[in-house]
Amino acid sequence: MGKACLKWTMLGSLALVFAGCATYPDPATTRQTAEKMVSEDFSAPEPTLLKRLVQDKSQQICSKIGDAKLTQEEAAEVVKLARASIQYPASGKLVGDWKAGDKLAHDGAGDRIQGGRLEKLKENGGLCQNCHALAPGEINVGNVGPSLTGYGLQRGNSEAIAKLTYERIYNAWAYSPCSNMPRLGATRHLTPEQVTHMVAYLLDPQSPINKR
Amino acid sequence: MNIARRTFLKLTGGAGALAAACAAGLVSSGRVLAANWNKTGFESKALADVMKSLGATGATESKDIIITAPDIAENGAVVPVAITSKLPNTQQISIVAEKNPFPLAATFDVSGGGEGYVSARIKMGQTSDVWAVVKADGKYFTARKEIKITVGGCG
Amino acid sequence: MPTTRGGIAAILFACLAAWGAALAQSDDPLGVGRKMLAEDNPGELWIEQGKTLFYQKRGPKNASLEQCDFGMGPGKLDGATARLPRYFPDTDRVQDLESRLLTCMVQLQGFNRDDIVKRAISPGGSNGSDVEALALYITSRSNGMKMNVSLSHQKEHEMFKAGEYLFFRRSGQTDFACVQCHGEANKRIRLQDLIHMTDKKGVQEVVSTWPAYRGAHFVVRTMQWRLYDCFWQMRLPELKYASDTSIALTTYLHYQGNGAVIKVPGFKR
Amino acid sequence: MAEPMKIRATLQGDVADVRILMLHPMETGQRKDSKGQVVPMHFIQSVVVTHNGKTVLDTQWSQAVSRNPFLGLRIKGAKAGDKIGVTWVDNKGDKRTDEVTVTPAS
Repeated sequence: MGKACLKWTMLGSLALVFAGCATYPDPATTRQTAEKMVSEDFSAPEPTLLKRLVQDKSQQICSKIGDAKLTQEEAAEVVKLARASIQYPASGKLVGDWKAGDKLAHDGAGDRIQGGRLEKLKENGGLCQNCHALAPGEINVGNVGPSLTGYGLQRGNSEAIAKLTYERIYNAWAYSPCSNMPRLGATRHLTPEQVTHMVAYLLDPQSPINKR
Repeated sequence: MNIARRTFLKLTGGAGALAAACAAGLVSSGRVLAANWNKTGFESKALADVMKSLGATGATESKDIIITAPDIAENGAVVPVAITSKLPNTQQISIVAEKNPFPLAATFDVSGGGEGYVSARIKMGQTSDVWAVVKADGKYFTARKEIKITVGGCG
Repeated sequence: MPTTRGGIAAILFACLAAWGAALAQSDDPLGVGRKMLAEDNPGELWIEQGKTLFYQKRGPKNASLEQCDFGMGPGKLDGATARLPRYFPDTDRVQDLESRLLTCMVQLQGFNRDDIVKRAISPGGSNGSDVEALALYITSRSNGMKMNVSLSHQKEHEMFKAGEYLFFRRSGQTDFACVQCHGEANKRIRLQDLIHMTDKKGVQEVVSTWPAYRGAHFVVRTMQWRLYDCFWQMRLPELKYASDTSIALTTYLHYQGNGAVIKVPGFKR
Repeated sequence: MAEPMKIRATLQGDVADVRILMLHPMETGQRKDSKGQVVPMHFIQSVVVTHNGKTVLDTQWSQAVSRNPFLGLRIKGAKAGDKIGVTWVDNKGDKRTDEVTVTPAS
């Protein structure tokens, strides 16, 4: 019996409960119903774009309803899949151009679909500004994610830090399974080269993010 | 370029249009303008010229003028500005956005029982001081307040 | 370079200074403007338009919408939106306001569904669409009333549960579900406040303020647009107007928002 | 076509608080529509507010006033039932006049 029915029972109207109350479908049925909706209710200029709606294994695990927690096994699997997803730039250089990274960090565009058209730009924006505080004094920044102000000042710019930073941007779930942070490299939203620019933006002492 | 800005640009037709819209010329309109419309003032590009057109050159700052407006406007296309003048016999109130390509946005002539209060909404292309220019008892007074713009709005 | 205590303090100071600069002039640098804009909401200009459209004889069948049943009986609008979405026996579907409106415009007035849907979400900076004005007018007839959505029908239950599932369903290249942005208090995307929808008060704010005047678009927007636009930002394909996915999410939100006092049009930045 | 304004005039003591919303594009003449066509300049230039027929506010606007404009003002010496008239004229010569009566504060 569903929550609404229980409430009604408490109101004391048993007849109403039995006459009017339906039972909630079980989770498997709900999943089936909802997945059918998803498969029918979206349109795209090219059929391949509809594949964006299909969940990968990690996304399935990370779609816990309500306050449900990840099990240790699930968390371990997400981390494992994430680690396996990480690709490094062909050059092997993990630290790119901080100026390019600065621009990317403030760019929220690319790859959206509207009016039957795909927003195909030269490159996708990095989306950082939407959720993270960036350079000191910037007002138009979000706070869904932690502040990145002074990121390099706190951590330095050693090779180990560069690698960690690269991996966290490429696939955040390798370190924080199912966090809100998009797996920007792993989902192909950004290229490995773009990720290196973001690394530079975060770590370079000259980057505005590390200015006081 | 951020997302909100993009949405806005969709409405204005691109970055070029945003800049161009801010620089919209009134001169070439060829339309009939209302007789008492302060053409010179509305076409002035510099604060000093606006003040001159209003006859307000050398106006003094006054604490009796209160500008009610946000410190940060979320949308430069709609920036609410209210001006209250406690100066006796307030006759005219103008709203001037200093860094707009054409700073003079509006002039309000108060008469009869009209109080020294007006509220309106203006477009602002960028962060700027907004001036209230008030004529009271034949003299000119000013107040100003900076309004930060995160998404420009000269559409 | 090892991080020293001094370094941390400096960073903290830098962060505080940045915020301080933004906050120095008042406690809420955005609040003044929001309040001023919401007090005098241009969205109200569309209520009369919606009313005219509702009672006008229109469409191939030259009929008004007076016989449209939003769940309280034909033409009974007072409080009707407060109970939507709900199950309608004639269509054997759970429908939200916009999908029900479509049903009536097609059945009573003879309009072509695809034509209405194509125009339902108006271009920004336009005079708005018929559906937007109608949805606002009809919802305004529930102003001051409490949201009171029921799940007594089996299909309403199913919609609610599907909506809940979808609210938490992550997909696409941003890995977003609704909850990634709307699952915590006091969060913002850039400067825009994100409503905390897994919280009663938050979800009540959502369900009581649509349709709303969208300041940056200069037109009235409905819940259908709100959902469509979220999926757009999530980089997902385009949500079909009045689709079951949209109705499921609306059912999920509206039911949880029960008790909220409806006050439309809302004002969104 | 000029749409009706939404005017509220509420008495607070002997002052009428007047709030006016207008439906108008306030086009700058530089904006392009979705087809890339320039939308011609079209904006309200003047709004005159009267109290029982007597002008209390005479405004001049530029295109820097926002789309769907709002105007708020206060009028001294008003009482319930007084007539508040508002007329706007735009650069194309379109105009619109609406009138309301002052209502006591609720």
